[in-house]
Amino acid sequence: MNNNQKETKTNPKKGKILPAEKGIREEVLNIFKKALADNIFDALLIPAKVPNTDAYSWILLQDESLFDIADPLPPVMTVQGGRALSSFSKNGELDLKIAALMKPCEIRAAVELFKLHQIDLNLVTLISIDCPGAMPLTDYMNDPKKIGESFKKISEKWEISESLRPACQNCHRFSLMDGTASDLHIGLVGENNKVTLIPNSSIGNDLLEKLGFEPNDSLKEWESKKEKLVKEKTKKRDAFLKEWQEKTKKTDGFFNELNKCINCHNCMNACPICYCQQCYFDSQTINFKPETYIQKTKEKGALRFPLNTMLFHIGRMSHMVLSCVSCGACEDACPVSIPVGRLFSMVGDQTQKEFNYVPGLNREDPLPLQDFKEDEFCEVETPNECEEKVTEEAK
Amino acid sequence: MNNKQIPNIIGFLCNWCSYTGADLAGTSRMKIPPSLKTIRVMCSGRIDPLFVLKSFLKGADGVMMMGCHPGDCHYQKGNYNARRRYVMLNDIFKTLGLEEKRIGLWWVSASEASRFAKVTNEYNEEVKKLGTNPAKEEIFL
Amino acid sequence: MNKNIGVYVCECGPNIPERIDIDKVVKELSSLNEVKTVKKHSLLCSNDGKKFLKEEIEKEELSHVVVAACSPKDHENTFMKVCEEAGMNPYLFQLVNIREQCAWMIPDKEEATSKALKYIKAGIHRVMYHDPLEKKELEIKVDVLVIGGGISGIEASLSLAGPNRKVHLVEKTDSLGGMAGKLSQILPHQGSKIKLVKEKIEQAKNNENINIYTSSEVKEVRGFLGNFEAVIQSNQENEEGKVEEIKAGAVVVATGFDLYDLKENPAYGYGENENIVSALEFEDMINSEKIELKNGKKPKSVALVHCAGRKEKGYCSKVCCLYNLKFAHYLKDNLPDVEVKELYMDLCLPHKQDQSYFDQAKEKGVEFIRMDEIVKTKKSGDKIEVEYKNNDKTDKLSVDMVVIAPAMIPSKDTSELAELMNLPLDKSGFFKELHEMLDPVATPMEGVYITGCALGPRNIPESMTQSHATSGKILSSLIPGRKVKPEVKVSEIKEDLCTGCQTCLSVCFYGAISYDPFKGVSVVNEAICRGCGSCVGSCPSGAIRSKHFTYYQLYQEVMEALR
Amino acid sequence: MAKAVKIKKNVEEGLFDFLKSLLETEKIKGVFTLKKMDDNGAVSYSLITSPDEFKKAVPLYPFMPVNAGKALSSFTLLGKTEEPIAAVLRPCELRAFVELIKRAQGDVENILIISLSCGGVLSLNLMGDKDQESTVSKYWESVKKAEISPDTRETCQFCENFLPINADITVAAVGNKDLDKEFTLFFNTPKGEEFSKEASGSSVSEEIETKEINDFKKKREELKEKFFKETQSEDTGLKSLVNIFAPCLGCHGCSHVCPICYCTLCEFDSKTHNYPTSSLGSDLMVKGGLKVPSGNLLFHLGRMTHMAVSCVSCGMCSDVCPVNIPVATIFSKVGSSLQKEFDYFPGKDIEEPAPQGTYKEDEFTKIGEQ
Repeated sequence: MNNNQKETKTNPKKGKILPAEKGIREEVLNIFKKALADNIFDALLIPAKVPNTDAYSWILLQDESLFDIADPLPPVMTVQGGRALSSFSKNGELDLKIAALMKPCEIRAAVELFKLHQIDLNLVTLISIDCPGAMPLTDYMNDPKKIGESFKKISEKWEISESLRPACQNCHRFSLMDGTASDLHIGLVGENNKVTLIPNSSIGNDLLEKLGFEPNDSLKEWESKKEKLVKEKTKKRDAFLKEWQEKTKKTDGFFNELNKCINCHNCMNACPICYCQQCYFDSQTINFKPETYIQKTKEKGALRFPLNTMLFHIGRMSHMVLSCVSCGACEDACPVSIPVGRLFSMVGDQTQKEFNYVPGLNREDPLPLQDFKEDEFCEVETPNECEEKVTEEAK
Repeated sequence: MNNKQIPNIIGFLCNWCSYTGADLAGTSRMKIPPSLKTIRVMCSGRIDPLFVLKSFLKGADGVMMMGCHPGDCHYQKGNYNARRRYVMLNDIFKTLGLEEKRIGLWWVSASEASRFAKVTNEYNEEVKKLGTNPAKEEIFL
Repeated sequence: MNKNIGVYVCECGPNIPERIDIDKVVKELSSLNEVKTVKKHSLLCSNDGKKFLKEEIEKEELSHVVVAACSPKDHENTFMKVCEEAGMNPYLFQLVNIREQCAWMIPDKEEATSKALKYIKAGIHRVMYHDPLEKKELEIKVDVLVIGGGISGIEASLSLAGPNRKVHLVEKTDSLGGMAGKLSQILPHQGSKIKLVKEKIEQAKNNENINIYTSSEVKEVRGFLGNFEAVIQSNQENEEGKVEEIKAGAVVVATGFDLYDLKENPAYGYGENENIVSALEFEDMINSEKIELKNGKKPKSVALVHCAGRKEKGYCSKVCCLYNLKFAHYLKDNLPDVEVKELYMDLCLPHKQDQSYFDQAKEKGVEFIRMDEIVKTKKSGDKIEVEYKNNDKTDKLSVDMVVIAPAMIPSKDTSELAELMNLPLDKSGFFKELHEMLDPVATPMEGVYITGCALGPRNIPESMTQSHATSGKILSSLIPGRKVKPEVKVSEIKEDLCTGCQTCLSVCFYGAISYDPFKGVSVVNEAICRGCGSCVGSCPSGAIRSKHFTYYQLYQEVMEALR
Repeated sequence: MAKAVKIKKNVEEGLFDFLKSLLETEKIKGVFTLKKMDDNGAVSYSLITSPDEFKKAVPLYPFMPVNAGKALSSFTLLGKTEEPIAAVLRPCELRAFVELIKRAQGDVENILIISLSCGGVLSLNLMGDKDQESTVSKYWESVKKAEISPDTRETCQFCENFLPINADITVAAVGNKDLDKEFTLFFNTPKGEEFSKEASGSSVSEEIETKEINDFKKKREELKEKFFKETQSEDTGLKSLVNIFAPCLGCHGCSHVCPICYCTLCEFDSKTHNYPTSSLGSDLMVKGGLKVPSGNLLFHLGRMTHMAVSCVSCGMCSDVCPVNIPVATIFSKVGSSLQKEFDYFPGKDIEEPAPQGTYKEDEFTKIGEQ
């Protein structure tokens, strides 16, 4: 694993600012064109528009001609990047150098999957990019042209528009964070028509060097603009969290949101963190005889089908919510428009704070449930003992 | 490695009839197209339609399924299952406008070396006419 | 596991180098990371070659071996044995066919070489996914299951049972003897009543090596020569539904025949007049020595109708002519004044004694009348009028009594049993032998034999001969102490992936898969599975794996071929 | 001819009352049907035993939140129900249930099957919509007139098998102009007839197949041809298929909601078809690029080989697709063709084996001999 965390933390960060006369997209692609041509990478994982369709998809790009369809900032998130990356990078050795250009939430997912041994990050250079958000998938599929156009406008202005995906509207982690997630970050929020390259690891540094860029430019302007946007979005996020915490305070509140659920498990299949080959809630472990179901029905008067819908959501939550990166892929994939992304993000926010854990921030942070401290959460034991313990330790 | 080798044909041969027939064709020094790569399975019933699909989607220009003639299956009836599976694949290909000729089924017995030579050569020519399988270079599969 | 793969390319004398550039092959393979060593040899299947291979495996500490040589049909076993002798699991070996399906098929040396390389690379990648399989040996079971307690089944049982061999004889009805047991005399020229069948039944009952199950049915049979499992269900009153599982090394099917239902064709008038009787009913009359009409009088004239059902069924039942002659003799001998008329389509008298028996009947005054078919049989006063057609001419005769000889048809449960045991039937619905002339008692199921009228109409001597033939086949193959090696490359089902839809059960021709209702999954009986893999291709969940032909192993071959 | 009873009530109310009386007289112990979940329009299938909960039942509400055949299969997977229940299913759901029973995934014993001549259901994304109620009443208007409601799902619009097979009791809905005032219940089986006394109405002699029904069928058949044609232009082959499935996320929602996809773990979700990293080099060398995750078409075509021949055209797959791929139309098209080829009508006869598990020696005899 690469790591020169200290170095990047102690030195004030510097980067390389490139002019983007032909537009940001073009310039970003140019950097990768060069990297491929110079054999710095053998292939690049990047979103692309499928020719003759309105659909977007990830491609592993090697042939230069494919840059024509590549798009670093597509209007929709199709497959979550972390999921895409894991689909080919966990089943064996690889003698190719691969770079992946992904949104920060996708990078975070990739880091979580790395911790779960579903992605081999030794094989891949992670490159993150400032993300203006994306449009809801269904909206886009219903009217690709219109939604595509409006996305263009929104993304140029870094507007927190109501027509963005809810997850994106409430996202305060859309840019580089102070951690060891990506190797290189591409800053876009800074000066107009400029692309800022920020190395975030020794690999990132090497990369810039190989590209012939010296990271001497000050990042001040990018940082200040980023901070401003982060603040704005954090405010929006806090409001969202408050609203939804209110909404779900009543016991039924949470479940009522899930009334429409049809058990398709699309949320789980779109979720990058749900990496299981077979979901526990799809397995035969939870089948019972008809009498058991009738007994249950008699107790409550009625039994909802498909069975175990609530068990599925709560259970899935217990499995993955500590690693939830709030990417909203689940909500995008839901055919009955349940705000499942918002629900999970809200619960995730609370539980992650409990463990002081930010999923995907650092590659080194252990997963909360794979780790423990002996002296934490003593309040869940008998409160008296807890107090004693605390006073003892104080001595 | 020669990627441009055209055509590239995969043959799934049942152990008892077709593979033996192919051996006999070799022993009799019959000329068989080098494009054909044979894969031995115990029975044509073992040929999972997914193998055929996967071969096609991975770029095989042609896929040959071969087994014993009906009634002669070493395992009694395996080839009847194979036949149904082929009919199904063929129908799916036709309905979706895929080139159904890229897959085929032939019965070749252990003694029919000349039939083996005939059908493989004929199929080779047919696949040549079809040209390269578009799946070979299709990125978005 | 660290894989030490050795690749050995055999030249097969001049056979392979003629068309394949072996040195090029060896050179290119040597550059592969996966391979520990690559060598060539002039003739690996020779004693010298085998010694070389064994020493190599030991010296290089190989875990996997690929030999590129001839067809696996030729020397797969040879080399697997060498691997075993060298301490390797023989299934971590792959024989790549670069002779028959490469060198000998492709005249162009460059093309042949390139294809050989692909085949060998596929072999290398395949062998990496091989599992070390365990060979098993089962002691052969020498006992025999005989289905059907008629004369054929009894005879087969008697000749098979012995101190070392039990016979399980299963009879559907409550008594042994079958159709032959109902006859008054066995062979017409033996003149007097003899007790042959009864004696045979007694012998069988007294034989301590024959377990007789009457009022019982075989509900399940699975397995192969030397290794059958069967379920016998009792229908006896006090133990109805009781099942017993038995094991056997071979199965004899001797389910006999039934008789054509004369009511199917109203022309015979059967059932409409009490003095129109079937041959079997007439046998009863003979048995009770009471040949009389319903009104208690002796018949003055009797018509014996042959060939009932022949046209309808499309075959000759072979035995009716003789027993009709037997009836004629009996009538003439016991009722001296009786008028006997035999109506026949064709006479079938194939045996050496038959002709004189026929001549004697004629001498006694029996009248033989040729006909094409019976048109009508009806009551006319006290008499019965039989109307028949001969050469487009219709004729009539008038008699007191009509005896009709119905055709032999497959016994009632034949098709059910055929399905149960996966045995083929012929057009008429009788069991079908492997080959009518060359292998007349064997079936496509190794270890299952058929004898007697289950195969079609035949007379008692023929049935006896077949029963003896069946016994001979079984005695020569089921020798006590012999071992069978069940197939190693069988299917297995991963329980947690199986959904229990039982599609695999319906495509398995050996009954090797059963359903475990408690676990809700299908289970393979490895002793019975033959390893064809049909079930694998049928499983939508991908829960079935055929050992040594797994998805991953075959996929390597596909990928290499397409590279 | 089936026994028929005319009930002088609005069809929804009448069926509700009929079921209620079955439940109250304890002739059945539970009703499996649609139930309102909240005031926002969400409905869901439920097994109901208490008459109080039954008040929320809406048996004929035009939504299919899940294929009820699949739901009943999950209920009876481990054996038949000991206590008798009644289940209200749409014809395609009933066909799905029959297909599942064939595969040992369910048991119909002790279940009274009630179905209807079906006008289709509304697309799931209309559930919870603010105009839901008015859309539903518009829907009923077209059912009365035996017209194809434009708000119903595409799959429903071209469904010609809208009369149930194997139902014990059939509600005649399509083409009844007076559906607000009266409707007919057909008791098709002895099992159904046992309950005919509970239907408070007068015996009539009617046939379910009226002229309206036949005309309706014809209209739908025409649409079917049209939709099948439009799915894919004939001459473009692989490329057009690639384009149709290009937006696919690989969520496999289509297979999760498909009643015929009964596998506990789909083969295509299993490790077997994971992309082998080692193939990357050679794939890139040939193609210059690779879709990630790959295996999109293998999944759809592979799933087709597993289930299309038994496809009951219930349309759940299209309804659930988050990227609007017309999955159901494509699968239905392939399914129809396969079903014709194997002379198989999915869901018709419980005793008839599914085509994958059987064969005839004398079929397709020309194949393989050329």
